[in-house]
Amino acid sequence: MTDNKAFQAWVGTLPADKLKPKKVRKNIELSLWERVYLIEVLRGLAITSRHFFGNLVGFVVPPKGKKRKIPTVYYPEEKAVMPPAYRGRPTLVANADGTERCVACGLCEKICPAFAISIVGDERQDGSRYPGSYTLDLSRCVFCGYCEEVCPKEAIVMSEEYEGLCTTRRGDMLYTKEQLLKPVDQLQKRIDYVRRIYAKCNY
Amino acid sequence: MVSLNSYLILGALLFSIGAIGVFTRRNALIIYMCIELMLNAVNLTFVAFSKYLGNMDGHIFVFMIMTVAAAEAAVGLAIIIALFRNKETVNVDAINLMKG
Amino acid sequence: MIADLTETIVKILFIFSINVGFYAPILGWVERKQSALMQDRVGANRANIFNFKIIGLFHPIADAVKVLTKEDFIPEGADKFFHTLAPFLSLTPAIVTFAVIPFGGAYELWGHPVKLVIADLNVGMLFIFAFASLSTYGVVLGGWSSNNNWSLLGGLRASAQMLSYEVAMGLTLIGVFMVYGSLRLTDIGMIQENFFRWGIFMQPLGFVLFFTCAIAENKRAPFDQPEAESELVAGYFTEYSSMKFVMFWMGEFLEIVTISGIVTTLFFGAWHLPFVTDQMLVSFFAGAGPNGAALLAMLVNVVVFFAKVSFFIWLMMTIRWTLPRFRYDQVMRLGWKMLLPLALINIFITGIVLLV
Amino acid sequence: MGITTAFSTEEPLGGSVVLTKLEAAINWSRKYSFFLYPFATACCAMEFMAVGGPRYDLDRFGAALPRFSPRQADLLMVVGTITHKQAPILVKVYNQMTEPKWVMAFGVCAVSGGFYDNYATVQGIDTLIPVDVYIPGCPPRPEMVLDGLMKLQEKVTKEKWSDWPRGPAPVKMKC
Amino acid sequence: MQLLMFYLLGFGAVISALLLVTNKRPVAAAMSLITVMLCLAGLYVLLDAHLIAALQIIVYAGAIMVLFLFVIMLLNIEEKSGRLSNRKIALQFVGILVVGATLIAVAGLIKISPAQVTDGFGTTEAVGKMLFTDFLLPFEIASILLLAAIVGAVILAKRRIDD
Amino acid sequence: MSTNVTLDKLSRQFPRSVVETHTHRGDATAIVRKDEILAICRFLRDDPELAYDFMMDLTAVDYLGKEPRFEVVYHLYSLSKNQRVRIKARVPEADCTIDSIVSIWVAADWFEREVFDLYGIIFNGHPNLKRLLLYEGFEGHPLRKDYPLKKRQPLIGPLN
Amino acid sequence: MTDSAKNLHTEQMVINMGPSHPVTHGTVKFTVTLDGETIDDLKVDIGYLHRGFEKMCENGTWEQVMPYTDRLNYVSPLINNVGYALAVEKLFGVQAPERCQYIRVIISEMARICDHFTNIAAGAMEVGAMTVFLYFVEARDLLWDLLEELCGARVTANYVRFGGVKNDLPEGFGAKTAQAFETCRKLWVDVDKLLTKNRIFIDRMRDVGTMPAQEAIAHGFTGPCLRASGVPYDVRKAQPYLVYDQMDFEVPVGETGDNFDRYLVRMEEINQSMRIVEQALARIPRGPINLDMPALRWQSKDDTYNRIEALIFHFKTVTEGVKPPAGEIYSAVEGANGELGFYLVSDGSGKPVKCRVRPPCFPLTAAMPRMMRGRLIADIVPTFDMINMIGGECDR
Repeated sequence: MTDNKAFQAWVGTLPADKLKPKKVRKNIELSLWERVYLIEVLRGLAITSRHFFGNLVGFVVPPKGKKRKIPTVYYPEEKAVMPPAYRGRPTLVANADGTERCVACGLCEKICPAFAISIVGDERQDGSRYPGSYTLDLSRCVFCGYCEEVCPKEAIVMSEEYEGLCTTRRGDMLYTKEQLLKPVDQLQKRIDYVRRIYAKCNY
Repeated sequence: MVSLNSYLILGALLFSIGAIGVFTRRNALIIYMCIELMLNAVNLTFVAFSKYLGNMDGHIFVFMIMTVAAAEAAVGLAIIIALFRNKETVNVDAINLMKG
Repeated sequence: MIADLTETIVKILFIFSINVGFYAPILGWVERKQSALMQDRVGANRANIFNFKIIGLFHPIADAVKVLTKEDFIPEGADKFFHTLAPFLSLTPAIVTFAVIPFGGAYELWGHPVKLVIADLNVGMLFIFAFASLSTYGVVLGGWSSNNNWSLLGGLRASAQMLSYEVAMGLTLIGVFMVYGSLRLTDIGMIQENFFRWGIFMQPLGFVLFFTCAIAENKRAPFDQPEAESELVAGYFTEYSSMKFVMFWMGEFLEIVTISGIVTTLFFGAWHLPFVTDQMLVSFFAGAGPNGAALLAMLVNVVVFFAKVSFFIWLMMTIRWTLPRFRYDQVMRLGWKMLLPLALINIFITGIVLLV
Repeated sequence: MGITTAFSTEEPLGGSVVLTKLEAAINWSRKYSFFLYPFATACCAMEFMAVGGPRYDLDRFGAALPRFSPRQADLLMVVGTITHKQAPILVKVYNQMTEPKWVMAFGVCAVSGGFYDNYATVQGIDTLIPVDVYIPGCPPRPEMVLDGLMKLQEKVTKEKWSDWPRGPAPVKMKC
Repeated sequence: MQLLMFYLLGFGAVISALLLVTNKRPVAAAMSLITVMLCLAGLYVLLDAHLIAALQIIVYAGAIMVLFLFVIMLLNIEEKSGRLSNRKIALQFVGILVVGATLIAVAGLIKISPAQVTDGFGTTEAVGKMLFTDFLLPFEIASILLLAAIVGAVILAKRRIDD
Repeated sequence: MSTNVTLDKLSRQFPRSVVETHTHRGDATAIVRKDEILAICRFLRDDPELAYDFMMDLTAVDYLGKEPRFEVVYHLYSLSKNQRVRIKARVPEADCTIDSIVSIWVAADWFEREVFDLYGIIFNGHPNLKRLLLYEGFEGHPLRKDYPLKKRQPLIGPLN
Repeated sequence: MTDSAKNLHTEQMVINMGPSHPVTHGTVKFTVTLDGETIDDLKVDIGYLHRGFEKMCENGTWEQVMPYTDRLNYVSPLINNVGYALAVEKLFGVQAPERCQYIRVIISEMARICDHFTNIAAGAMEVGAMTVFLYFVEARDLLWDLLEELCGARVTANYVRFGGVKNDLPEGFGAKTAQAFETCRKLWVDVDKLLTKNRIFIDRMRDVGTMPAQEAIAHGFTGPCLRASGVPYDVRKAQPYLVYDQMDFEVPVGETGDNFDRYLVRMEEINQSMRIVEQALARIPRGPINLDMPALRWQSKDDTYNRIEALIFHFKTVTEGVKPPAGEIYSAVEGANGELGFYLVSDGSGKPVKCRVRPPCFPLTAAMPRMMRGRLIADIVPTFDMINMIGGECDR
């Protein structure tokens, strides 16, 4: 491919000297001792053994304010504290009386890049709209947060929830409205956060 | 005690089996192996004699034979590889470069 | 006769149980746990029986039982006989080799002389060599009989590598034999009663060379080209599953133990504590009566020996998890162009020193 | 060796106490000894690294030994999008695995195709091979993966002899 | 005990040798040859030749046969024409006749009672001493032979550059 | 405006081939006839004042409903002059071919294969014009606007 | 496998590496013709992760493309975010406010660090140094924690918006970053000691996969791989975007263009990127993080809750998408692998006519046969790692 003559001729004309490299880090030369493998091997062993013994001792004598030196989180027993920005499973916000805030405007359905949301709108007797059915296909949801971002009613937010989402049947991932609804006081933190970051002052 | 004759008969048996292999097989590699077998049979008789004569010269012979076998194996296998490259076969009947 | 037989059987049982019963399963755990700690992780710790977890020691049991109940697979077009034979061939030498490694001194128990070694051969080291060279077959046959290109490449690499490093290893040990004047491992052990005659002081270069060659013989990283995961999937045992796959593994682990045993015997004073002779031990325990003293001294010997072995196992594991692996041609170059000449130089220097 | 098939013939005895105990013991061992086959294709591989990494450490569950030979693996982790071009290979790998084997769909792309609902991607690997546990998320948090693994462990605990062998994938493909 | 071992090993050796000659697959043939060698090593131990026994395993089984296996695997040779022609079967018969003749000759002619084995018979030390005193010249010649073999093998197996 | 140098020079050199030039948001663009694309590219690379040594990107756009339907877009970059230029060659659906520029920039090899794969534009003189991203046996070219988004090919894929 | 077994009779052996081979990251297939262990010929087959990115973009609104860009180079998704947003802004002809630009620089560089961490880690793992892999994964996790706190997700952040970013830096971000960087530097030093002078590693990497500068240019190399060949081309320096012209950093350049140089360049770039992040954090000005341009993005919550016109407008932009003026632009940023270019064509509607990504690792992967011919099979491993082929980006 590359060995035609035109190419070779052209390669010679390239302005290699004009490129002026800013900083050249020399391809490292090894001294004789480093060439003999042994020194570097021992140095490597020293580093890994330092980690080994440090961690071994770290179990017995943990550093201050910590249980152990190792950064491992013992997951089911210990849980990381999620930052407010974290986008977990989308949830519908339920008012204090248990009714949903959603008015089935369909914006989230429209914006969802994965088409994970499907809404069937309905009307209450007083004329207000509500979602007759609101289905979220968690098996498609990519947790992008667009639904929360476009919702004009603070009706859908990304909760902190990430546990218990795994299933052994794919059908179980189809969340209905009842499963999605969460009382507002549990989600207040996130709602406040959403209000703050999408507030006018941020624009 | 085992008599010397038993060792010798065993050696002879192995030698003949090796010889049969050399005569009848056409695969150069197996022929080599049969030759190795024959050498081993000879080794056995040497060691047996040396024990029964109470003289260790036989061991030296075995030592030398092993050296020769190693050398033979190296060169022989190299020849086989070279032949296989050219002829794509290790059948000795197909190898008749020397026939002119 | 009966006493001899009992003695041998007891010793065999002891070594067998310590190797197959203790080291083989525990090394799987050690490897995981040690690598985990080196890598700032915790490692397996959740398998529990009745809520006892004991730092993950149940995990090897779980592994073993699971592997036993896994489907045993023989690939299509493979040579069934050799495919089944290969794991055994790679496991046996590793177990057998320990027979000639002494793990304690010679004592007298109830008027019967007892040497803490299963078979005290006068060609002990050659015996080890012989069986080490036989372990090649398991690998080569495993690679060949799997009817898989990756396995075949792994088998080819393994055979060439093991053959090459055997040469260097043999030459390295010649220096050791020259120093000690014996091939019998118990003799070598006895000589090292004197701390200043430990192999590490008399053959420092020999130790480094031997250790390197031994790791290469065992196909452990950084010499694990035959099973290099990123190149050859799993190398020669790609097509193995279930128990046979674990036998390859066990073979590898037992070889680690054996190598550590050999290194301890040849270079690190065998069963001796520095500056402590067996006589001193016996006289130290003299209060326990002659037999009791001998038994206690034996116990100390065995503990010291296996402590040293464990240290080398630790060292080998650390090396395995620290270093990147060589490229295949670099392995060969290292073996033939570096270790072999160095081994020859070592012999030469040793010879001169001995003569002068 | 070959015990899986041997036991399945003894199914009529399945109710006996000894067998149940044995079954429980074996399931216990299986659940703490998953050897993974990471079929890592896409973005989720990044989180897979993190799960295996020091912070979350999959090894704690005894599932740390990635075996790149399907013969030795128990748990096929399909980590990432499977395209139509990739599909035959996935099926091949699944068929190459030895019984008992489990499959974990890691991330929405593997679960359902995710938001790549187009000409190129497979809409969920369960159209190809049986899946034992689904993990949503794009990519899932490491905690979700560990959750999924624990769910799988739970599932394994309840398994019976008759569940194995499972056989090749139901889909036939030109490979 | 010794007799039993002899028959066991001898029988094993003969059977394996027969397998070697009759086996179609080179790998199986090589493996049976290795078995022969292991049996022979056992016999050497019976004959008090410990060093030779160890060397037998190290050199033959450990090195030469691995080399054979390596080449077999490298070339992946399968024997295509397995059937023997009539001429070859005739040859086989000649071979078997030779066997019979040898057997008779050997069994009839030789009668030696075992000599008293001295201490240190067959040890490394003894063999080494002989090798470096009485047999120094052959030893050196052997080393030259090996060197020549190495050079020859390298040159033969090296690929021509213009290939 | 240094980019205009390129465009000027190009239209002077190939007055017949350069159909149109413009600069939109700093991106210099030249629309050229597809027949002379090889000569144009060679000129752009070899002319010492231009020296477009990088072929950064090669793609195609499908303007369904317009004629000519396709545009093959080349993005070039000159390392020494630190400038970019976009060359567009229009390819009608009826004659869906254009000359390959692999002989000028090796980098074009896979880019052209990709365009062939996804748009079905044939590059004359390409050494190995085969499908790159999709599998052999895929029918149609998915990035054409008339290819439905969800039309799956049951050839080797799953049975859905 | 079986059909290639037949070829064993000749001396050449054809081996299929991948796509589920450990070294190929699941997304590429090498058909290697081996002569012993030497590679006679190597064919690269990609497309195993072709997910129809462009087709999906053409069927979604301009905003909906953003999550897809996350998954292009999934090792450094934020750079893709930034690159796409910059491209759309160029189409609009606007520029984000200064604070936003600083934030974008910070996240880009963090993503770059993560990318190089991952790359070196994976490279080391595949030449056998498992421990290095886990050290860098540990370091990367620290950075991901920061990014999660900022963006809300560890990998696929979907953080950048047209004319701005989604949200401001959280409280104490600078201090946390400093803390994380401290640990990262420690681990960096460890890895440096473990690898850089280790002869085994050098032997594996040096003089393998060499690309001389001219050929690298001809093959369209960009990014660390090109710089390793000695060409100091960096979009951040050549055509500075955002506020890179105000940052003090150096472009590390290699000499020979072999894998070892690529490794060194990446290691050095980690340092430089850390410097950039620290500078940016120190200098970041106060001010808005978004452009006050309603046409450019969705309305703020305040407006949608309270103002009916804003709500109507919001509905309009969400359902139809923002509408950049008709035209076409090409905008390049320095991705972790090289020049990440976006070529966008708009016809004035809410959906892109064409959303093309110039994938930096695409030409790199294409050059694999050139780099590998005549080398050993084991050389594929470090070379393929060091060109850092990312399936999502290469196959899209």
